[in-house]
Amino acid sequence: MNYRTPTGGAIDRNTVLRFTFNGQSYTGHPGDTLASALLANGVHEVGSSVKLGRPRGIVAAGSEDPTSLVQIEAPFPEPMLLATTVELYDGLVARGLAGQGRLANEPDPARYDAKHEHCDVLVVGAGPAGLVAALTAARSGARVVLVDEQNQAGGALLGVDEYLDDRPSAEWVADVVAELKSTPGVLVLERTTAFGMYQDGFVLALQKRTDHLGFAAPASVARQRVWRIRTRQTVLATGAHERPVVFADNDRPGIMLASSARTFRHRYGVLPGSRAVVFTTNDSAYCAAIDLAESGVDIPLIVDARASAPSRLATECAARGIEVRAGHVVTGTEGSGRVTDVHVAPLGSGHADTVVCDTLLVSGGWNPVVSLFSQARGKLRYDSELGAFVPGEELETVRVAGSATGELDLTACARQGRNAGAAAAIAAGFTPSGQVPLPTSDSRCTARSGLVLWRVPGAEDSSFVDLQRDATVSDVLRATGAGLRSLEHIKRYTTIGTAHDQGKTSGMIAAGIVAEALGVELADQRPTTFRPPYTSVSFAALAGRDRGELHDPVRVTAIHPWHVEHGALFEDVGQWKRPWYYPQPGEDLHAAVLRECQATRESVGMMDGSTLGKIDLQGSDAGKFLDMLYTNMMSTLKVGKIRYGVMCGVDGMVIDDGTVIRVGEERYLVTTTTGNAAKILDWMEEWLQTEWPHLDVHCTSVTEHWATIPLVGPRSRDVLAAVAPSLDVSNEAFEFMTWHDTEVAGVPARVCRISFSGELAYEINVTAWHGLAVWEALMAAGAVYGITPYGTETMHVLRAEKGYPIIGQETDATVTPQDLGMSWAVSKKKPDFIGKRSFARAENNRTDRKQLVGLLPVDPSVLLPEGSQIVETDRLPEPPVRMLGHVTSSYPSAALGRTFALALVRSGHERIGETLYVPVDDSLVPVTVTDSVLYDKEGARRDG
Amino acid sequence: MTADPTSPLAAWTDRLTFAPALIASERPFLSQLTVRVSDPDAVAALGSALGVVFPSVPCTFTTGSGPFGAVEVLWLGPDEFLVVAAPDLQLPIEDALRAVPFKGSVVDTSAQRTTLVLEGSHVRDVLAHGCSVDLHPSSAPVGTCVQTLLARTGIILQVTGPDRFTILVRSSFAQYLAAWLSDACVEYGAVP
Amino acid sequence: MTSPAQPPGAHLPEHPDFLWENPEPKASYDVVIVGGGGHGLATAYYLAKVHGITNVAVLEKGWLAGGNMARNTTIIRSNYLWDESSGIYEHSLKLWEGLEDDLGYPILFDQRGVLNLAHSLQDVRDSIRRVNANRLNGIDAEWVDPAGVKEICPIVNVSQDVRYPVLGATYQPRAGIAKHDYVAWGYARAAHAMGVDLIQNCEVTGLETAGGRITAVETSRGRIAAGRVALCAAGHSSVLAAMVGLRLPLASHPLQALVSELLEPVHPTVVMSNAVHVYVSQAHKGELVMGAGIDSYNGYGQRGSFHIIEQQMSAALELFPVFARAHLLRTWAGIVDVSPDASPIVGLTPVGGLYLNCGWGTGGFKATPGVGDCFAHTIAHDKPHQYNEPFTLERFTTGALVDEHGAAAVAH
Amino acid sequence: MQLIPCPWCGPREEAEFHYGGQAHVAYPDDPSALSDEEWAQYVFFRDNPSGPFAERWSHNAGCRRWFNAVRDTRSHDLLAVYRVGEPMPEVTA
Repeated sequence: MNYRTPTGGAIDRNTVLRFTFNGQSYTGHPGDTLASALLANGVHEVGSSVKLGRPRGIVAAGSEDPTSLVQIEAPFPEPMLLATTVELYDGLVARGLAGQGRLANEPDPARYDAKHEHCDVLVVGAGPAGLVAALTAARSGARVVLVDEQNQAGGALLGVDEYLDDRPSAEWVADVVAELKSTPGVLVLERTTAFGMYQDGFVLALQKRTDHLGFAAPASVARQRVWRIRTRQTVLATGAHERPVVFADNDRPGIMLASSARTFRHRYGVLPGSRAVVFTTNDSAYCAAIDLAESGVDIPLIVDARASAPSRLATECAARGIEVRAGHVVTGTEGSGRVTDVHVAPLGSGHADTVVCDTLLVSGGWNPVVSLFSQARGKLRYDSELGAFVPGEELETVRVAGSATGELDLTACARQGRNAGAAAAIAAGFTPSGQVPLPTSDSRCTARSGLVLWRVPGAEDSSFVDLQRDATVSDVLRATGAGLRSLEHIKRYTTIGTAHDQGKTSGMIAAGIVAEALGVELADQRPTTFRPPYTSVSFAALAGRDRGELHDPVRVTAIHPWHVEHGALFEDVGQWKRPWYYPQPGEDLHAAVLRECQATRESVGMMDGSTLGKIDLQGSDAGKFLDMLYTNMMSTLKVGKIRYGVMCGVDGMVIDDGTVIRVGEERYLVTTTTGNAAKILDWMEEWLQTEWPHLDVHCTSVTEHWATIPLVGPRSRDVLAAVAPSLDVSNEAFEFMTWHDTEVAGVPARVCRISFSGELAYEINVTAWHGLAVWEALMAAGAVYGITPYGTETMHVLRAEKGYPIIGQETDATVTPQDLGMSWAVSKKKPDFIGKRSFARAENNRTDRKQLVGLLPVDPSVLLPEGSQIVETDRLPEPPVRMLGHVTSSYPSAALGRTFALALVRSGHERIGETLYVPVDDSLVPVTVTDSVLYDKEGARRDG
Repeated sequence: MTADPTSPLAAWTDRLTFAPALIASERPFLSQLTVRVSDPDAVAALGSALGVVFPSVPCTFTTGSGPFGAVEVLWLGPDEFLVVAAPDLQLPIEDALRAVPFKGSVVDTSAQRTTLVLEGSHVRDVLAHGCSVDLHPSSAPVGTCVQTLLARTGIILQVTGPDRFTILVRSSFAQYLAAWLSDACVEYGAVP
Repeated sequence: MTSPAQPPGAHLPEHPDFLWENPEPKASYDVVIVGGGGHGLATAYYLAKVHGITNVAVLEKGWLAGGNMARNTTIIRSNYLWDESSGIYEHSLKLWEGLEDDLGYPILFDQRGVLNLAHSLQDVRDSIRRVNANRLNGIDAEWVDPAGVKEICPIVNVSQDVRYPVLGATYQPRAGIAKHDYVAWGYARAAHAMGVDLIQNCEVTGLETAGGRITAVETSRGRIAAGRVALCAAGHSSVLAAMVGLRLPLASHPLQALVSELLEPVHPTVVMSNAVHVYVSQAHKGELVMGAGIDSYNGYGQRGSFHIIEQQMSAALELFPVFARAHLLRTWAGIVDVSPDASPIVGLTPVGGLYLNCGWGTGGFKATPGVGDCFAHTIAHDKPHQYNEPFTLERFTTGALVDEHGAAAVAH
Repeated sequence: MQLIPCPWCGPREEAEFHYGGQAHVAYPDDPSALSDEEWAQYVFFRDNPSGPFAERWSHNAGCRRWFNAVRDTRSHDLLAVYRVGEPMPEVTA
């Protein structure tokens, strides 16, 4: 059967769209929603309820609908959308849901993005109040953004056939929108729902940009966009939702809100059924009844809970053959799927009549949409006449206009919009020019609030308060009976208001029913908190474009292209990609690293050290400042020299290490670990700016200005000599822990003679621009020695053989310099430095602290897994087992011809020579504790 | 044997035209010096040495011309400025600045950041996808210079013309920024 | 209508599913517990059950379990690094395993396991270190490679071609989730049944001492004398302690979480990733429950910044591409009090008879039974239980910290 | 996301800032003269009020300057910002 009216509605009747629902093929028109198209085809039953499996239909026409949950299957699976908000397109495939949606198995091909927008006045809602507010603000010259969740402006006007100022309301709307869109500085966003309101005028809105295009959606356009709107002033013209009344079996398909039926009629040219009973507590449903009757729907009866019906409207109804029964209520319904009969009885008690119908329209009054106002921390007040919470105060930057305030008269709503728009413009520093004329409506229904009626007494088990959660009046009474007294507890006990619709139509009723059950006044109750988002938002929209390669910046050095070209595998170190090792064909990690280590120890290797943090310090107090930051003395360093240093936090735990180069009398260059570069610069600035602003020191990051290339191994001197002909590389002229400015490969370079491997080594620094070319020049110059590029893994092995710790690997925020065996780097002379005082605490002076030692597996071929724990006995007792520490680093060593490890071990320094045990899988591996320096203990190799 | 320089966006040279959204171009190898100074007399003297008045208003930049040709000075903080000039002038400019006696610091940071010029009718739209600062001409007129975030990287953003911006970005983030711009421009008709 | 003298609902008949009464506070109790969240209720329960101390009031300024208990993501696990933490969290997990029977109340405790993902080589080392420590402490733990991750949770993207590939994970099979409200109600019901008074809408406004000992609490419903007072008001511990001049090493921060709509089961376990700051499970009804890192600043406002949620979503989609078209339904924030070493403070205070239980940061929910038991012991004996002995306030002076940042960086 | 008024750059989004905890906690003149308890107070113990709180922020992604703010920790509203070295202004929460 076709329920499409012959005329009317904002649909394109000349175009037919085909779609599939629950496996059946149907047609509709552009302008339809899935819901209106289903209704046009006579389909009321959409899905079934989550707990009881009862059939469920379409209750409302918009985003407040509590029941019409559907799963989109094509073009791409999307769960849990409301049929009332899905715009119809050709080829749509959908099905009704039983409360749970299904996620796609395949990746979502759509694009998503976000955009920042700034304005003076944001207006939320393009109904009469919002349109007038926006126009008033726009005419003042303010930057205005108007957002509305529908695909066209008009708000409540879209669902009625009223005339404004003697012409169709759509014309009035079109004029206002046209002026807004042609005013510079005004942005009108359709299909855009403001879903969250935060501090300082921050409003988030989701725009659905291509969903309505279905298969024709262009792939290059972001499907959905999160607008991050920052506004000075906001006008909330968010309207009101009609609410139902709860009665027995109030959940059958065919039971619909009265105003929604009217919307389906006027906006979509769809009739809800052929014979409709109307149940109301107020005047507005009369208009629905009259409209539908005029459209050919048989309306046998209006059931008005009020003691007397409005006489003028009752007369109009009588003229159309509609009976009005005042003082009556609907007490129940029948029907195996869709409603077939309703029971009508006098309010209170009395004989129930049964009326045959296929549709029951219900109106229990109006709930102003106050979600955003509440999110903005506006206080709400219970309006007993309306039976709803309304904005209870004005906020400095947030105004409310229209039916969101509880006002129901169109001209009054528009006036509120005008006032709010003007006030917002003034508050934002603009002067409204003239007054936007207020439209007058020819509506039959004078808007008056009616009787506040939450529920009709009856079968509590089938009187549904929250249709989506299948929560009934019984559930509420069970909760109050269990001793629960707060609305929050009852909400949690019954789950009312927590479903997909977040209680848009049920929340107020639930509060009313609870208050009745508890015998308290709603005016004394705090409404339950409104939390963002107002309507659901896809995860992908929130993630936006921070996906895939843009998820987090990949930081690369100037030499990176070479590493890629030469087959390096990379390690993530913070955001950096660092070469991990350079496997040759057939090599795994161990083979490659053994080769890289061997080449470096025996001839020459080099690595890209550009990621090291580098900070330039200048000023007369730079030395004094560094003396406070490092545990050792830096101010005594001579110009031209380099010193290794350790930094601690105030708690005395090691936070970083690196080298300090004295560049000039009042200038130093310090290096930090790769991961801590930003943190250490911040750390320095924090102390300088907040604690010691009197110090004359300035810090500047030069991390990326310099490319840094450690050139390592006995032949490094030869390679350097080849590329730096003007530099005297002899041991006498260029001592360990000194630096020289020179030219390398023809470009200015600073060469430091430092070593993190124990070998003769140089660190070559050139501007990042020259990094790649200098690297290639070194490769060329070193070719004769078989120069070998190596990655972080080889670097780790080489330093571990020398017992040098890696901050973050050997340390974990519980390790002091003394624990690392670095008492030599802790000044005894300095009166103070950061962390010093903490060394005197009881815990720091325990003799059984964990200390860094070497471990040699008794079987030299056994490689201990890093992270292994260490125990004292060769047999494991029952848990908990006493653990002495753990393996921090572990490698096979080409130089040692065996495996070895570094470990933090309780009383480690005293245990050197002892045998301990490392549980690995099901066995205990015996290990010998040694000094942490395992290679070239005498340091003979560093001079080459 | 002289090593040729490579700019951070060398690999993007032919790919920075995001028409019709905007045209981007790298201006590599500019001379850049970070100057830390707070004494107003010293600030004035440093400006005189370069022929440019240092910006006194936060979040602005100034331009001038002197012994080193056209020079821009960007306000980075209450005692921090970035001097930007044509390539290969960093050493003489550093010398000129050091010739002024003042308490503070001068650091050659030329390779620390690279420079991208963005022009086109959609340039504000594209930037608004990742930048929370209001770039409307009434809020950010020509001469504005802000340090802020663009998507997930820090930038220095200069408004240099009606629809023209200059972005300075840390060298290691430059490729991320280029990829991000390329992706953002797709919306406005650019072919990635 | 009821008369104003009667509390709301006083006229109602007792219901078969009765949970608890709403009595007027008495003038005096042996023990007053400040804070009617999970910890306060559990403490009252074990005081009554284990120690026979039933003249106890739990004071709650709002509604029972309406603070962090109502706002958490209900992850339960005990795979912490240090012995001290393992002790109390494993004690707690063992109690969870018998809790439904113990309380005679369904709590939907579901041991579906937890995966803690590793994304860097150092994550891998730290993870293996923790697995080994867990095993030696008698806690179930294993290291699984990316293929193993995929087997346990097929929707995790274990491709190595992503920004931060999954390099493996630790897996604790006995970990899981429970229904937070039911846990609170179960404790409340059982405590009430043993004679504990649960007093809602009763805000503590002052703490009274005499001779260095606690004597009473001042409340919005009058003075209540107390032999002992136990503070269990996570989030607000500093404010309460300040009432007796006690300063705590705590900062209260917003911690946000969110849920999706109901979805068919896709996620059989719990996945946490410190590196990309997200943790996810799918609740019994089908909603995805997710949390993020804490907001950076101190805040009592029970709201956080939305960019935290956005970042969390981009991280979540990298790990779980199938979530793209799931929808965010509701967001909220709790207030967690964070200590310098990310471990709790549970024990005695310089004020006689005043006991402190705070600083749980993001770990409070999972500890509920364990700390309830240990804290009850501490109160009953005026001496810490062995499992909370390391978690003294004095450790910040001696330096004997229990640094769990590695385990708690993201939480939970 | 809050707007935080940097004393130099003006209001910027919170994501550009780094939080620094309680303000006006001075590094002790002579840490070695402090008892363990006093030192622990400096290192670990902080005020944590529900209400106005003087705290430190750094405009990390902007001018990199540290400054102080008084913020109401209940509403998160910033009541005042002031530069390092300036006294805490009077505020009404």
